[in-house]
Amino acid sequence: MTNRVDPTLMRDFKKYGAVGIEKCFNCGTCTATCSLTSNDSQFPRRIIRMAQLGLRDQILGSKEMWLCYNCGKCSETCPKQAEPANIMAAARCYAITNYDTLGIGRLFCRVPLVGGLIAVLLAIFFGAFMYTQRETMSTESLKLFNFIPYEFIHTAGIVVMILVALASLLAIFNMVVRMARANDITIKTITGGARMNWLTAFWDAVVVQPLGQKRYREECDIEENRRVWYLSKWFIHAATMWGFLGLVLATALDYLLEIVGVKATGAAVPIWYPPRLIGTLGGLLFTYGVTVLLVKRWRAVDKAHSYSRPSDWIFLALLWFSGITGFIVEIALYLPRAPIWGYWMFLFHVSVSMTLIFLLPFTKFAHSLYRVVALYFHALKPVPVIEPAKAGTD
Amino acid sequence: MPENQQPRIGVYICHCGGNISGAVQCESVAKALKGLPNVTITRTDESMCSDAGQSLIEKDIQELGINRVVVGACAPMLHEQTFRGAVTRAGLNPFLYHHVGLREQDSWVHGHDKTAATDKALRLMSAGVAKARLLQPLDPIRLGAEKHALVIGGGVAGLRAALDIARQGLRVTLIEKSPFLGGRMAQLETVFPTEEEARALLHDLIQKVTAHPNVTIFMGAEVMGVSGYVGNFTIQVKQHSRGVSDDNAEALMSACTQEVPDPFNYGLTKRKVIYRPYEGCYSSTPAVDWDHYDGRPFDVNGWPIELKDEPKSFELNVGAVVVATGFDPYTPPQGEYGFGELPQVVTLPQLIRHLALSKDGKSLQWNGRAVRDVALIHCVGSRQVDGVHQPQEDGQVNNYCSRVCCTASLHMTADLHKRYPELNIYDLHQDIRTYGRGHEEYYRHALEDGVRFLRYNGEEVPEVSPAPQGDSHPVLVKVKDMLTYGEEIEIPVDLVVLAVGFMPRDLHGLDKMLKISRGNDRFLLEVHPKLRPVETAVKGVILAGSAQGPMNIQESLSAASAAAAKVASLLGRGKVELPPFVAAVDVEKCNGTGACVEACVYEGAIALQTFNENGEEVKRAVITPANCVGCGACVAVCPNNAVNVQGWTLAQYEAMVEAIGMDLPAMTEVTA
Amino acid sequence: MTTQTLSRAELLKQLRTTHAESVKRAQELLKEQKHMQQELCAFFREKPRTVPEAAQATGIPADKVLWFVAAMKKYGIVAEAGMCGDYPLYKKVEEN
Amino acid sequence: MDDLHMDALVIGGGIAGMQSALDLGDQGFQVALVERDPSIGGRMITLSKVFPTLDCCSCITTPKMSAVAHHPNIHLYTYCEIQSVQEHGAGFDVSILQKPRYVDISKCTGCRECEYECPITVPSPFDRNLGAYRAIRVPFSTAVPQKAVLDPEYCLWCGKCEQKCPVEAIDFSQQPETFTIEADSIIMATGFDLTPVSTKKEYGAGKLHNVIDPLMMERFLAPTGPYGRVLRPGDGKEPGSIAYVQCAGSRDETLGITYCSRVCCMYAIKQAMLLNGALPMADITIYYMDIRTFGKGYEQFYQNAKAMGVNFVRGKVASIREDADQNPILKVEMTDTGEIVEQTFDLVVLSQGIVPASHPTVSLPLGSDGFISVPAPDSAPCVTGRPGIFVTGTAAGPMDIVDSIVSASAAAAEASAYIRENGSRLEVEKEALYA
Repeated sequence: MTNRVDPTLMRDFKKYGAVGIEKCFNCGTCTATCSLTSNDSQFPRRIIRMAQLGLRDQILGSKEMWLCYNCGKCSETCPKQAEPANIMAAARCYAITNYDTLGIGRLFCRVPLVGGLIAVLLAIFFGAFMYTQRETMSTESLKLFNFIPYEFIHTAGIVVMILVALASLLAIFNMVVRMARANDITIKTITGGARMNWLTAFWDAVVVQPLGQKRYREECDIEENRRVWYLSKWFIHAATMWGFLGLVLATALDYLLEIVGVKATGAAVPIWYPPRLIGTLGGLLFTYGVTVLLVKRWRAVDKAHSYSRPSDWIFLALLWFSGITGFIVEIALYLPRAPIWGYWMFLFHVSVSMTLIFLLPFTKFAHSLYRVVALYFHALKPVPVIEPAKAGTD
Repeated sequence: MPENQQPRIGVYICHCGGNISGAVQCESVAKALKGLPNVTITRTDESMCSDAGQSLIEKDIQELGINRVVVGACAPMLHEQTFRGAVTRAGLNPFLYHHVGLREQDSWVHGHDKTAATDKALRLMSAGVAKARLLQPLDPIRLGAEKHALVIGGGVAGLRAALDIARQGLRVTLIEKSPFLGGRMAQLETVFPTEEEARALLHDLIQKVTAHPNVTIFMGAEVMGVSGYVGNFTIQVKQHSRGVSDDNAEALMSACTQEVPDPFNYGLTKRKVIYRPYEGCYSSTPAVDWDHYDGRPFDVNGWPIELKDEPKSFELNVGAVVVATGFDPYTPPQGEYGFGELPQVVTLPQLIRHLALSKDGKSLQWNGRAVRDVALIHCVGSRQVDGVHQPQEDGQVNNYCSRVCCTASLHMTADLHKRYPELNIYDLHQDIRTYGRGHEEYYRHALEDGVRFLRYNGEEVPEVSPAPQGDSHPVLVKVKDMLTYGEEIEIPVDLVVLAVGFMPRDLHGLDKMLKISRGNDRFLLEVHPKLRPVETAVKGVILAGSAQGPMNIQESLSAASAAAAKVASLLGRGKVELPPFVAAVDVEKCNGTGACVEACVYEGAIALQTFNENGEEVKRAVITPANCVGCGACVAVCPNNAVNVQGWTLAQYEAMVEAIGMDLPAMTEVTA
Repeated sequence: MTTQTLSRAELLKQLRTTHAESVKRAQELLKEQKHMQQELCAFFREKPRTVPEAAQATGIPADKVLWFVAAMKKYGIVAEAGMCGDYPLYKKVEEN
Repeated sequence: MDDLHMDALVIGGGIAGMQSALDLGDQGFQVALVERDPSIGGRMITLSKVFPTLDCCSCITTPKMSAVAHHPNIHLYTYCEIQSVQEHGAGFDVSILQKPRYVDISKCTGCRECEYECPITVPSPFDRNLGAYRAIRVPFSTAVPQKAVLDPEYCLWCGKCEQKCPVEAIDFSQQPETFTIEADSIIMATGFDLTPVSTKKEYGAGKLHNVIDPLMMERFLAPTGPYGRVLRPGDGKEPGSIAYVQCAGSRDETLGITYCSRVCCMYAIKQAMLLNGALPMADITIYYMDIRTFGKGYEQFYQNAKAMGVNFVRGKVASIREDADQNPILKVEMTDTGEIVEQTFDLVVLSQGIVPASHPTVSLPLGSDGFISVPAPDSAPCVTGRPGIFVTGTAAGPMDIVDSIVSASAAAAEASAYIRENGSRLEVEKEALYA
């Protein structure tokens, strides 16, 4: 494979916020400092080098950028203060833009004003659309689903989900094709090659790493991870993610119970009722995580948070609003008298959450998809053929 | 005088900080030497040349009545003078000292065999002792010195040396081969790290030099012959005619039609054979390029005027010579990185001139095309590897680093970026060597300006070839980039710039005339990089600037000022001392055969003179010590053994040879 | 000059007072060094030993032992006596 | 005391200062050479051998020290600090503090009886504190002047030395004394310090036992070094594997030092070659970013080291930690291949760079790098921002010995021209200089 330089990429990269990329003189400190990199997947320097020379295909086909958890250690030790962690974040932004062929992702990364506007308009659209279906606002108790029928929300949600799933699949397909090309994987190597650890890789890519945050927890040897657990970097991230998943699970359970006829959506339940318990705990974790993340970015507490591009803010804002509004609704639900603002807050909550989900493949949120795919590729190894031990070794 | 007494020899063996003691058992040698006749004391020391070591010798001379001293240490070139100084301080004649080179002649070459090294040390030392027994006090040759120095070369180093010598109150003559002053510096635009205008600095310097009452300048002049010695050199100079005068210059210049490639612009442009290299040059009077002028007359207002070079020859008497002859940029052979084959390949000096000539324009133009992508290749003509690069005429490759090119290249990329911000620049290097004060800043700027750096391995140099038909760019550079894990990277470009190194200059025999030597790198050689960094082995001949090796302007200036300091120390007192190791005739033995005169190759060193001996006219050889170099040619041919080189007499040699061959009783004991 | 009028003993006493702080530090150091010298000399007198062996036997950190051994070697109290693997051996020089 | 009017005052008795003083003295000028330490010789006298000729360092330095000491025109003031420098007409009034040696140097013979007698052993900065001497001592074997000096920081004032001294040179009554020298010109040759690594926590911040600075290695390699051989300071082991970490303190913005220190590549290669001789079985690896062997004969020196088997690996060392046996472990990306390696060594040398030495009280404009500013390097490389004051050697930025010596002669040329053009001597006297 010939590698032809492309001088435009580095300039392009800077538009994704790679502020220091040109400063790098390739000393390798960042890569050697990183506790997550390995000889099978070297970063950040490899990514930086590809960007410096403009090797687009190699960047878009790399899984390395998704293995980074943005701990910021590389940026702290960089002798040229080239901000490698930030360059990695820019690379992810660049990849999100390029995997999404619809061009919406590009707006969020490159034209954040338009991106932000889209998010707001979309939320307004969802809100307005649901408002057209409104019914009554009961004042004696907060009957949210009398205000907007849950059937309607469910249907709208499902439609959004399907659209998101389609867009996500398309983007993932793009990513997989590029990754396969860059790593010389063809249908033939998959079918005719050595046996692969398909299942273990899946387990690792879905459960061990993202859910268990194993490497973030155990290997990121940074100051913050040595602090008390609830302030450690990995926990904040995990709290956000677990919280979010908890909320999704609670909603899904609620819906499931409705379908199987155990409990009607919106029926008042005690706090220990499983879906509600999961939802409340998830919401707490989620709000805590997102709030800490926002504060860190706002205060630029460390190297990893000292450069925030607008797309970071849009994503965090969507997360935070959907989390905090959910909580306010929860509070409103248990107030002795149903406040009118509870309904508005509910409407707000549903619109923001739908926007968040709807924009998943186009915003920074997409990392949750790509990271899993990349982790899968990373974990995928040929199964070693165990030969029966020969008698009498040399 | 203690010298006339029975010899009392002090023998000292230096460990040389492990250099000698690492191979030679110094203590055993000292012990064995103690038994030799006339040896009063033997000592060893970690470092004889240190103040403590020297004091030891002085003390022994004063307290033990030592009257001959032998030191076994490093090469005599390094510290013979040091010990002569110590001996003198103690009140002994400095030539009652003998130096044995135990390091270069023994420990450094026999480090692997300690027994043999010790044996050899003992033999060398006993030879030294044998010679010391026969040493006689001598007097150095004291001569008046011209308080006048010659500086050869009118570039920045020569100018600076001339100015600094003049400022020390000495007279200076500066001769420059070309008809104009300024040398290579005039061809530059700005200089790093200050970004000042090169010519502004240069003209300031020229102004100071020309205005100084102690300085005389000859342009268009070259050295044709050198004779004499420190303090009293006679230099034959030939100065070419300028060809034109201020009165007729303009008319002749406009009448001149013959054009030749302009070396000032490295052949990028043409100039007339009556020329000024650039506007504002010194001297402002144009000159005729005699090498290229075809001799045809010029038509000035209908009158044919023919110009003729009528060189003047004259002699200068100077006390010292500063060689500031500069360097040449390396010219790649046809085909190296496409040079001379692809029109898109230029050298860095050429590009500097090109940019100077094309001041305007939004984009860089080359070969009739706008340039968007440039590759800059470092180490062209430097850091060459045997078997990879084409050797020079002498069969050697330029294996040295040219020191200046890295910063000069990045200085260039800064300039390019400033003028043409859209340009894409690729820098192909082995190591970036921005070592000097403020130089690393150029590297930082280059990075921040978006210059892409690629690193090649010296044994796999980049490949420059024409791009295939239909490619976006005319030239394709391929490099195995070590920063990209050794992957082959393809760079399509419009221009390739070769950062060429420094080449030692052909001095057309000047080095031979001055009897100075060149090092392995073919640059002029100093005595010792630390002890005497700007002096040559010929006393009174001093180096300044890049004739000695690659240097930037700042370093050339320092070297030139250092040279001036040496000249000032040498000539400031108006007298010099020469070593007394010259031929001496024993008139008792001489019977005037004249064989010695025939054998002598040094003018005026030995001659037959007629004497009246008992009323009889006899011819006897007479030495003029100042002209004798002590080569010994006369000694070898004299049938009567009537000539000897003082301090190195035949008798002394015989004693040394005998001592070396002898098996001392102690020797077997020592080396067993 | 006032100092001339002082006797030698008085002068030293005065110096000890003006440098009270550093003298106290130096006295402590000297005490430690005396102890160290005693222990190490005893250890190296038995047979040639290495620095880590001495450190283990005396409980003094190895780098400190090495520093002191180097000092003792300089002043002729101990001498090198061959190697034991990668470590030089030191022995006590017996006074005549 | 000497005639206290001098043509030039040289501050710093290292190689650059000595060379400047010798060049001025040889031209007949009266020079005062002021040195802060009890002996001249500077950093250079502590080195083992010097590149690229591999001459033993004392072979070059000690004769110069001796020449300075014996020169009729050079007046040596050791163990002196500059207190202030004031313009005075065309020249300067320099106030100098003579620190008490507590030894009368006119009597002391350098016999070292006092040193043998002194009960307290103290770390010797000459050996980078890895070697030892006594509270009263001759600073090192080739010191000039070869005279004892007493360190009041460690002295017990027990008086044993005084009793032992055969020539009654010990003088407890010495007090600091201030004197003034009038000088027409000043040459700053104040030298350098190593770049500090205490802030580089990735490299152990100077706390790891077997991670040393390059000047320590110079002492180990010198025959007069603290151990007389190469041992690691943690436990006295003869190292079987040694690593050099280049740019440890240079070209690193995390330390605020962005410039290249110019000498580290060559001294690392030189030490590697010397180690190859001292410990033929040892593996030596040099981790670097760019090898900067730019001087005359340096590139060949580098190639020779490669041919000798010294291992050169491109990659900046990211971190150093130590294992249970105090063996340092380096982590680095070998950038040629991208391989990330963790390698254990017996001994690691941090190739620390050059920062300006703490200056005496001569107020001079400094460059952004902290070294004395040279406003016009391409026309007057030794001229500072203050007329009559010149700078040479590493006081004007990192420099190797060869360049320092050339620069020292150049500074002497500048100073002598300045003295002739502006000095306070009468015309007659100026002519008499050359008589």
